[in-house]
Amino acid sequence: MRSPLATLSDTDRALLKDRLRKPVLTFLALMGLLAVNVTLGATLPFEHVWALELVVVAAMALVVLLVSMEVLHEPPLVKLFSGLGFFWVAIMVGMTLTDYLGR
Amino acid sequence: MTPKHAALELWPAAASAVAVETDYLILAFTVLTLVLTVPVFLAITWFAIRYRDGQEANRDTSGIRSNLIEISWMLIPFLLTLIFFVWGARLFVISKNPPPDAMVIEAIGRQWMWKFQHPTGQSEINDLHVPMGQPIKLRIISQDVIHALYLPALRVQMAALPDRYTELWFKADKPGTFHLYCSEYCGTDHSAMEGSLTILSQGDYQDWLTHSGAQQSKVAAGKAIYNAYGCGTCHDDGSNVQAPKLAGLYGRAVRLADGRTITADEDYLRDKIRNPNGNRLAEGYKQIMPSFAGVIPEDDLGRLIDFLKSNTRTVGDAASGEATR
Amino acid sequence: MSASGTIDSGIANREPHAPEATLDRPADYLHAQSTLRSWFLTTDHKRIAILYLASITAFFIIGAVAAGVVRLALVVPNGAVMANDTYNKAFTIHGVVMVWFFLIPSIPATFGNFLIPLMIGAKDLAFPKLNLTSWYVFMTGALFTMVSVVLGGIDTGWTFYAPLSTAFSNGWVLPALIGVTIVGFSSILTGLNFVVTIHTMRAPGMTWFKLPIFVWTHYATSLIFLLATPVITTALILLIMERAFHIGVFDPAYGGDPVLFQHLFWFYSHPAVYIMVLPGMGVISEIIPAFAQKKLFGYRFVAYAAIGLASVTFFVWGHHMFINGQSDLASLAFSALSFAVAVPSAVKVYNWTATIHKGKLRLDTPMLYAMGYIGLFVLGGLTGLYLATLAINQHIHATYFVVAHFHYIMVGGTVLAFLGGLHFWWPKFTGRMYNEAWGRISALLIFLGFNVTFFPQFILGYLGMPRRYATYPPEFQMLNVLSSAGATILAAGYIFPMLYLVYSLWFGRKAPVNPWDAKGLEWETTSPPPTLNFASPPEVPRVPYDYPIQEQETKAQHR
Amino acid sequence: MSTGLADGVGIKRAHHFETVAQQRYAATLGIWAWLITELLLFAALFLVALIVRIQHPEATQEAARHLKFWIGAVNTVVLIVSSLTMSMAIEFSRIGWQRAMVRAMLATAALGSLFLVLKGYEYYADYEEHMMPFLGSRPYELTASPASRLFVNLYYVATLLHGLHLLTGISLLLGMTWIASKAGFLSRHQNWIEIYGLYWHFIDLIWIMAFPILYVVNR
Repeated sequence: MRSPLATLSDTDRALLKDRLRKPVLTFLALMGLLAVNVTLGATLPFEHVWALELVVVAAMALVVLLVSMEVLHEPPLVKLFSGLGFFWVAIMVGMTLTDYLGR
Repeated sequence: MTPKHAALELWPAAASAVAVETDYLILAFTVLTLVLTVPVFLAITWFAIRYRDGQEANRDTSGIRSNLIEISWMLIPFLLTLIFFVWGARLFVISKNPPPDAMVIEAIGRQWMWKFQHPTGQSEINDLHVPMGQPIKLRIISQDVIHALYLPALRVQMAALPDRYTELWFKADKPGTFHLYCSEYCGTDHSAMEGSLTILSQGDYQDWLTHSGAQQSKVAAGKAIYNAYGCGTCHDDGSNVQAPKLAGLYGRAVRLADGRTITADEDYLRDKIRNPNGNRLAEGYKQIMPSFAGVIPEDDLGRLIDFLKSNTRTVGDAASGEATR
Repeated sequence: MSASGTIDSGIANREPHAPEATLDRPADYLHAQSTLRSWFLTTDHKRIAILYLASITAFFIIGAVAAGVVRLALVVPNGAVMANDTYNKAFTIHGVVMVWFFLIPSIPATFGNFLIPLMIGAKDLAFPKLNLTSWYVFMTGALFTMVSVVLGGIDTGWTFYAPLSTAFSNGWVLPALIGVTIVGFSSILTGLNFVVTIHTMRAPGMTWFKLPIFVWTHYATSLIFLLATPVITTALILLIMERAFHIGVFDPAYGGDPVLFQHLFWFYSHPAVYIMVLPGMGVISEIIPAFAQKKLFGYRFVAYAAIGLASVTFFVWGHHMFINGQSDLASLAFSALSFAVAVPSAVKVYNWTATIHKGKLRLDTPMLYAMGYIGLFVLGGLTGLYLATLAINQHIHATYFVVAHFHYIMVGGTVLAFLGGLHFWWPKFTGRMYNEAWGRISALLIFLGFNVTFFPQFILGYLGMPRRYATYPPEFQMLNVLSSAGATILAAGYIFPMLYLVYSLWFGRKAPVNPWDAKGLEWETTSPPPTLNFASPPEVPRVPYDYPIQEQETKAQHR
Repeated sequence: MSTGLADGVGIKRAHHFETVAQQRYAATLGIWAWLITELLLFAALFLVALIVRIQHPEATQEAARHLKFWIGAVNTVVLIVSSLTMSMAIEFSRIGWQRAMVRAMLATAALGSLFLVLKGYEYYADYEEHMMPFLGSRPYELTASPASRLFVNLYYVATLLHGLHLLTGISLLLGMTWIASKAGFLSRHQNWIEIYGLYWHFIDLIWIMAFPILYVVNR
């Protein structure tokens, strides 16, 4: 039996702490960023707040991709793949907007 | 009305300066195409003969640095074609910017007919009469699906969208009658959504507006409406559907299901189209026709009735050829 | 380089039904097992390729019959042969079936599936079960679409433009849309499998620049599968929702924008052109060096051009919409970018031509197809630039010029490459040789019939005949009759291969390991290959296309 | 990807791979290729939302104000927590703590289900408020603003599609948990957990983007 926590040996506890530090920190970062966005959305403090909100979303997405999904530790090809989709989304949105913003 | 053409022609009529320049552009592009392709065709054929297995030939490769060749045959055709992008874009920009003094004609597309409204109020169905030498701007919209108005003699076309106006302008410089099409597939009778573009001199156009514009084309317009709504599918003489045949109906006495007899006058026709399920059902028929109230606009309804009135015995003959196709 | 570890089985006079040699080599993939179950639950990429081959041939026949109906209707201008609705359904079925059930899976799902592992020296694709799944997904999608056809068909055109398809068409649009949506997933799974396989399954020593161009073009195609297909899935889901629940996003009645559907549709469907074209280029890049016995000219440029095409193609979709009400800014941008496609395309064509130069040519059936391909692809490609030129597009958009253009690309390109590849690798697939004389006759018939069918349509388009017209002005009749006459020649050209290839399965001469003296790992294993592809690990050559005739600098390197 | 695996943890090589490393790499690349398609699938929906917003700004804002902002926010928290439990499951699998891993997986599935329950409640509240314009039988609340139905309907398509992904994810997760609770699982299929974790994180990521795009920026 490895749980509850009290029955863990010291080495196991150290291992656990070591292993879970990153997920927990990520979790806290995401919650913090979400709190910012929810506050902004609930209070609407200034005119073009949506721009700031999108920046916060981008930060959250980066945290999930790079840390939770461990892209930082992957070989270059996986890094490329993880970014490729976003690049293509940019093509799709950008070229479509040449129509809608140009009308 | 339909333009007459030779059985086989290889050069379409061009009725505006833009059309003529578009032809030059196409011609020049064709020359470029030949310059780029004929050498390939000849080379393949020549190599196939010269270097066939078993032929004595010098097969020593020359050892030319291939990068230079590669880059030159990448870039030279590209740069040559770019000339045509610029030329084409210039013409395109011109055709997108109508002069401010352009005469505006409203064009409305519907399944499956075109309606054009002149600035002086006259309107016509499927046919368009325009004056020469005068810039004309068509404001185009659709009432249902996407259509596209295509005037091949002017080398222009533009979509008719259901939600917003699009524009197309031209300045015709050659009198004559040319084709006019719907070029965006729009359903069953897409290919019947065509008519003619008649380019007239200024004087003839004024003449047309005052005399025939309002009057003479009414019946033809009504026939187009009759076809567009598919009336003939049930009401033509040859139809299999159990529905009253309309040829020669106007002015005749009709026995109703409840025993009364009335005359098929204008009001009766109008009423039966708008509300077929009223209490004046003709004897021997069932209630199967849907109501067209609010479906056929009032002015079109007038034209349709004009057509029914005028064609005492020819509805079936006139319409069967096109209505069911 | 001689095949090592394999036994030459090219003995012509064996009994047709003689059992496979069992003493000195493992049973080939066709004869490893023979139960129905062993076919329908197989995870062998070669057997799945055969399943695909059989399926897409069936769909090709359906699509071709529909094309025959279209050409029949157009013999007379007044639509006397059939009702407008029948004509509209015929061209819609032709388009839907040919695009989604033949052209898109044609070369990748059959040849790609069969050959990629062989060419890179792998035992199978990275995900064999996924590979089988993708075939079942494909067949499920096909089932839905065929239900729509059987129940009465659809008349929306293969482009399904809203609001015609959502609010006005009376046909069985929903099952067809659902079918096409499902088929998209099959493409995605195939593309995913290829990408991963090419990255991870290459034999030791098989570096990227030793890969055959066939593998490069399939890699590029797979990227398009992955990056473009999901967008049309979304577009079709919205279209389905629109038709079923009137959600309004494409419906002008609620303020929706029908042009937005066109953007999403062409974001996929323009790259889809390269899904159809790139694998064909790969096939041609294999055939030409083999029959010229010469190294492919400018290998690296041709490889890069494949990736270049796959990328550039995502920037040009708006050239389908110049007259559809998109902004002038968008039209100018899309037109300019479209010209960039000319660069990598030119690279391919000129390099193939240069490969033939000073080669040692054998004009066997696959080579005839390949040479026909070059000619037709050049014409198809350049006429594409006509359409990308804004002012010309305003005239010939949605006319028969477009129809002729894309048939030069799709038939002149993809179908000829498919047939060329089928003849080239038929001995490898089946272990049998077909009748060469019949092969050459059919190739010439197809080339002739194709040009008679479609060249007049360029003229028709320039004269201003709109496409998708059930009836047309009488002055166009002569060219239309000519086109229909060509279609009958083309049909004969298609029927012959079906007969003599099937005949060869039972009565053909046994194929040797390498009937064409071609290079590439697939020619080093037996014909047909064993289940795990190679009896012993294949030896990767020093250079790709290691043919006797080499360009000088590479020859010098290896002396 | 495989930072510091404990002894006895690993994967069994399938017949067509040469090495375990090759197999592991193929699986990682494969799931990323799949996630690219998922991204574009949802991105196209977001693009449609953007166009709707550009064309009908007022109607979109009015519709967005009727969305249940706080339920959406709570659901985002739920998914972020589930990401944490999934990360924990992955870490446990790497150090070979099978029982802890199974519990973390069950917690993840429970949080995913909680999300769906909340989402269901949200739909129910929408129904009560006549905010389901696609229902022909039930009059739509915002009749004065016909274009608002575009955005509302788009919201349903996007959230239903996301919900479908989540439902699929939960089913896969429960099935995998059942297999993973058997002895010897971690020595044969440890990378299933890693691969699945990437999928789960990505579904969370989609929601992390969908919540602001649908609920927040249009307010």
